Amino acid sequence: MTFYAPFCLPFILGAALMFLIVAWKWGKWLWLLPHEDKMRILRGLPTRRTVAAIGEVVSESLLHRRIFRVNPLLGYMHMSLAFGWFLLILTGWIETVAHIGFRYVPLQGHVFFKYFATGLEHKPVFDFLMDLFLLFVLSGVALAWGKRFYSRAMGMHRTTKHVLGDRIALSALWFIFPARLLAESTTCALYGGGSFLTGSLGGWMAEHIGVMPLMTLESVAWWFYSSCLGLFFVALPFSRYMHIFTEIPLIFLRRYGVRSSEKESSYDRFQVEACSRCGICIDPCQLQSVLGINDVQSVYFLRDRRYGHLRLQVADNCLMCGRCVERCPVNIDLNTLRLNSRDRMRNVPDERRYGYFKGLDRSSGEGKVGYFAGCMTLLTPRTLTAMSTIFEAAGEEVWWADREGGVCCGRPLKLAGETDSARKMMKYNADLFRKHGITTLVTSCPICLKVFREDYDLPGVEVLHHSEYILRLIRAGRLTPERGTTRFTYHDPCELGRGSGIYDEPRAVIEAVGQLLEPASTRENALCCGSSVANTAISDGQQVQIARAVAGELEATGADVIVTACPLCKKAIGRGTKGEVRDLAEIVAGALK
Amino acid sequence: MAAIHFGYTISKPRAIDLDRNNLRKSDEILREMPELQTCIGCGACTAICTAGNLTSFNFRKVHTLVRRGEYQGAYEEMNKCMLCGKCRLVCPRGINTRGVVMLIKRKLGDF
Amino acid sequence: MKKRIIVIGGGVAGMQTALRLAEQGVEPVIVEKEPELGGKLRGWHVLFPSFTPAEEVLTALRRRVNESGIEVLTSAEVVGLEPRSVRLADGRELHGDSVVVATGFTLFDASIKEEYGYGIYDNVLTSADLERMFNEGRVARADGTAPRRIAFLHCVGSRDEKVCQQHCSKVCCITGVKQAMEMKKLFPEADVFNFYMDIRMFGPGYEEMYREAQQKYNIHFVRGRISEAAPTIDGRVQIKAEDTLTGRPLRMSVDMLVLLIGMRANDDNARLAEGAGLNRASSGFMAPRDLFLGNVCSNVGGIFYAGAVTAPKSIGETLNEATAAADAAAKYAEA
Amino acid sequence: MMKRRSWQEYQKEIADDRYYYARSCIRQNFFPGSEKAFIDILQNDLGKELLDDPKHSSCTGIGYHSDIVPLETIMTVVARQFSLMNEAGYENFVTSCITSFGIYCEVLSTWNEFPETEEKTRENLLKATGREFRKPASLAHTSDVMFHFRDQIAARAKHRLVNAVTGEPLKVVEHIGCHYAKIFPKSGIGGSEFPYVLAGMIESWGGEVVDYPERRHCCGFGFRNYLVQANRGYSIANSHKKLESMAPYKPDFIVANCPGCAMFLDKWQYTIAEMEGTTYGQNGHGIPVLTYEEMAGLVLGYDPWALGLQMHQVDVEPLLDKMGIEYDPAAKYLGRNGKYIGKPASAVVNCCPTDTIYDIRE
Repeated sequence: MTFYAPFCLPFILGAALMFLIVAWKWGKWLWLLPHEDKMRILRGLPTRRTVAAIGEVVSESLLHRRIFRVNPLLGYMHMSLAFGWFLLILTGWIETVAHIGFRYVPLQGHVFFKYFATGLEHKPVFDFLMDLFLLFVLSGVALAWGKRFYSRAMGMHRTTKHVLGDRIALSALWFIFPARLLAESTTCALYGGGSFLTGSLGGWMAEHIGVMPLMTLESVAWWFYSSCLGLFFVALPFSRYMHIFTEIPLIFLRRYGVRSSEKESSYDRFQVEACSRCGICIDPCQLQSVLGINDVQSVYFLRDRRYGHLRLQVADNCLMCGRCVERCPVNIDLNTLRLNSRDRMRNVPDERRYGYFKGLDRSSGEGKVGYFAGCMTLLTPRTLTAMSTIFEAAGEEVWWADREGGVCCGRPLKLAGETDSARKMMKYNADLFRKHGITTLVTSCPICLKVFREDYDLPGVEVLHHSEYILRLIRAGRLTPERGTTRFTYHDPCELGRGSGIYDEPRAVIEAVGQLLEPASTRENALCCGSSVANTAISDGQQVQIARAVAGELEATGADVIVTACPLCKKAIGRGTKGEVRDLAEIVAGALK
Repeated sequence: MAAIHFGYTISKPRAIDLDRNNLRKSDEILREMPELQTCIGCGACTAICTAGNLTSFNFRKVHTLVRRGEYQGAYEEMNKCMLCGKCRLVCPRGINTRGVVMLIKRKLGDF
Repeated sequence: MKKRIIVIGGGVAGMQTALRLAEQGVEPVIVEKEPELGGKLRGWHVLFPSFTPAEEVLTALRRRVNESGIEVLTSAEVVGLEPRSVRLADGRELHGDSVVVATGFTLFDASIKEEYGYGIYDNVLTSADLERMFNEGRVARADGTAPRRIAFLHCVGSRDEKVCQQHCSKVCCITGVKQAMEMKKLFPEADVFNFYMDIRMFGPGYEEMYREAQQKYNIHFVRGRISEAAPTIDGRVQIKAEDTLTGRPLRMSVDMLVLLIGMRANDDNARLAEGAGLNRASSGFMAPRDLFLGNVCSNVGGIFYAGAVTAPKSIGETLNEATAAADAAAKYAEA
Repeated sequence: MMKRRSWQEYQKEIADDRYYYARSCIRQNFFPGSEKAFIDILQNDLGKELLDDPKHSSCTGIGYHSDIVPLETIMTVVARQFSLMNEAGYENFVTSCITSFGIYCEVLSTWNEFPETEEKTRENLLKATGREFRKPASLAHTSDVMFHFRDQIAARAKHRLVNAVTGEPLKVVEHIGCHYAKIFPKSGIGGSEFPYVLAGMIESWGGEVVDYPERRHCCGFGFRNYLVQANRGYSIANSHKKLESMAPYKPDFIVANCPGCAMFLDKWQYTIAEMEGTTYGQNGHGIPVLTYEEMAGLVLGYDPWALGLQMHQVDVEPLLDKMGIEYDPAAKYLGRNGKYIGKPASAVVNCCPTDTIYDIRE
């Protein structure tokens, strides 16, 4: 039995080309990985991480668990396409084995088995299963069509605007399964077999169409099916469908501990090309929902970066609030990728820069606990005074790092992409902290907190956000705030919540002084205040618009006071509301006897 | 030339000469950031400036000079900025000052 | 019998006073020294901040004066006044029950600030000249070409001890902004620079307009007073100033230098005041009885003030004040 | 030149005869023929009476502007000059120097505004010298006097400020000393913005005044700016700015009414040539600089070397040729006794092909 017919050619060529290109890409990316990343992979391979990665591949690449969490219908759509097609391939392979045993069958033999197996005895179980899975996939295709017209049904207000290449691949994909249905049905019409789908349609065709036209139709249908597959495969490595294959190695590499950093690396390619441009990141973006900016979201950023036409205006225009990161079904490290793009576009190492830091020390006081107010806190003196009150009430000896003005923590500059220069600030501050021998570093600015924890080399120094520190004081009985009847609502600062995973401590502190009311979007889903230092593109007016939207949601809780734990959020939200906005420290200090 | 050393040279004029200065980059900057033109020179940015409290960095003056086509040294001056963003919070005209710093550096540093 | 009130001056203030008086059932008579009504508003192009054509306001006022049958004496110069009478240059004497002085102001003569070369160099003009050019629809340099670089200088004849004008003329700042925008509309490719000492945006919508001029029209505002103007070999004007915000001298050549001339007190204020025993402010403008409850009254009963005769004012303020002055004068006459 | 006649608003009374002449301290060195020419023109050509009093002294203005001589002292010195004038029976004070002119104006004005200072000065003068004084009936700069007689001089002119070949008027840059009218605009003919004192002479004698952007700018002397070597770069920068500004108008010569200005505009051309390699004027031979007395002398047909024109850094021969003035090239550097007096370095410094350097033999 031969497994070749002329119509297979498009498929064979397409598949060959696709496998070659994908292999070339993977090979190149892996080869270019930094040495330590390669070692991580080697060390990780024989561990349980590999097993976990396989599990994740099944649950994410095939079942699309994370998309189900966004919207069940959307999840089903993605699953039906991916898992359905996988089942078709798998069952098709088993079917081949069932028919002719374990012997070499070329790829097209498996894929077009129905065409070649007309002379073989029918196995109705497989016919049924194959029809069932085809129906499963077709239902996904139908939903995908439907999504084009009415995305809201799947919980998406906006979908991705696709480029031409993606549209071609998408069209090919949409036609693959209807074409397969048609091809298999015509074969069934001529040679019998098939189940409720192909069998029934084939029977209907046999009744209504003559043999000769049917034979022509069969030839055309298989050619069409093969061509769709071929076209899709050729387009795949160059289109968004590259994600189908890329997500798999990404999952493994991630499990082995490979990470993106502030400098671009080969690993970024895996992340960038693992983006399916599903567009789930568009809806949570406040630049889109509040300001109507719709060409800078992660999906477009990754697309532009992948195709090498990323502009600074796009890279810059992001709050880096992390709302899209929370939703990304592929778990792409979107903020870091954006950061290292900015680094590539803007970082200019300059040895002489910040020469003025030399010998600078404006700190005051003495103590094992250091307090770093941060630039922005100096603009919210109430927070500063409150912290002073709290330290005094707790009897803490404090070293004030920057009350008289100091050097910025470096995160704003880092977020702007000038990472090398930011390192100078980090080094300066770290040296300052070491020089004064502190063991605990408290800051009331989440921006500073994040950079202290992630980028500073501070062995022997525990870095705490003031929310953590205050909670610790309360729990230790060193602070005894009086619980009142005030109703508070809490705004999660991006850098504190999503950025540093601190959600519970501020809430516990608020509960200690009053009643806490949660806004509609909270914790991981909390909104960004809009004044993020990561964004240098939007205007002041646009910042206020976002602040108003956020304040609106906070006011809707009916709380008396809006509480936050970031000086920048406080300033921003204050511009969006007429109500009272307080820092966590202020309400605690106010509740002290 | 200068066969004789006189012990002094012709002082360079301090005047901003708008007939000689090439305003192309200044125009580009203002086209990208038209709000910069609304600066009323209040100096709040400079007063609050983290870097300005440690050095002679004067953001208001530097960007004003850049707008007049005096680019000499502006890039180096702007490099004193730590981009902390306090200035943006105090600007009464709502100018995206951090954006201005980066824009001027990009235009004058040619990257 | 109807009371009769003499309104000296047939500009915006005078016309509005007379209209209000007529409305109140008093018989006004307008005494205007020019051959026609309108005062300084004649020849003005559009009004800040709404770009309303001056002609629109002027025509409406004149039509209403005409329709109300108000008696108007034109080409009649007042040489003396008393609470119940006014003496004209031709010897005639008018009698009434009270007098409203609405003689307005005199435009500062820019040639006094000779360092700016007005009347000496081509392409140095005043804001009033520019309005006239706008009206004639021909704004160009002396040789007929379009200006590529235009400078406006604020405070010419205002806030300047050197020409004995210490007061602020109030409306020139916004006029400078307005004219700069008009020029930019006419010549979008031109660079427009406004040299100012302070920008005083005192009215509603003015600050917004200033901002629009900066952000939307890209008009450069340079804080510094031009010290001198000189001709260049190609018929342009070289100006020098200090860019005070950078602390550096600044020089440039411009195709057109527009001097925003201020308002000064009329020369005959002194004579009229002396004759009638009226008080004048140090600026030479008439001094109202007080600045709050009697700001349309003079220190002499029966003599009232409307409009810019007491201080520089905008058209809107003048119209309001004219109404108030008319009411006060009518009340006095009825009493 | 001046399209409108705004300068006419600034006029002043200038005496017609009987002048008490106060010399400049420094002019004798730079332009030694100028003051002599003034005296000759007034006495011989115009038949006026003028006293060149050997007893009068420096006004000490340079010391005053250099913060060495205090105000009280200079007032007393000025008072002494007036006293000498009274003694000689004159009452029209004319001064050759712009700095002095400014000083006299300033002192008289101070006495006028603050009479107690005049009283104090009388006291001081009496104590120091036993003298008393009366203020002059009129005070004028000698350029005012020359301006006053410009038409009489024009009537006697042997040469006019026109190109003898083409008949075109010569283009003349006039430079007025800052202290002439910038301190007291009313003290100068034409005021400070559009001074007419030199322009009037130029126009009367056939020339054309060039109005260039930096016309009002200081020559750069500025006392402290020149006197202290460290500040000289600033001094020369001002002359440089003026020369750069006037160069496009291709002036035939510069005329100044201030001792320092004429010197700086002349000598700095040489220094700039040495420093920058830039020379101004036709073919790069420099722009000749004359004092108004020299200009008047040439117009009246005085011998250029008798006027002291050989003492200029920038050669004046091209100008003489343009005006069609006869001169003996061989006699240029011979003194009145016929001996060689030395020669200044050329203002043309290695910066242009030698064939474009003006050859006086042609």
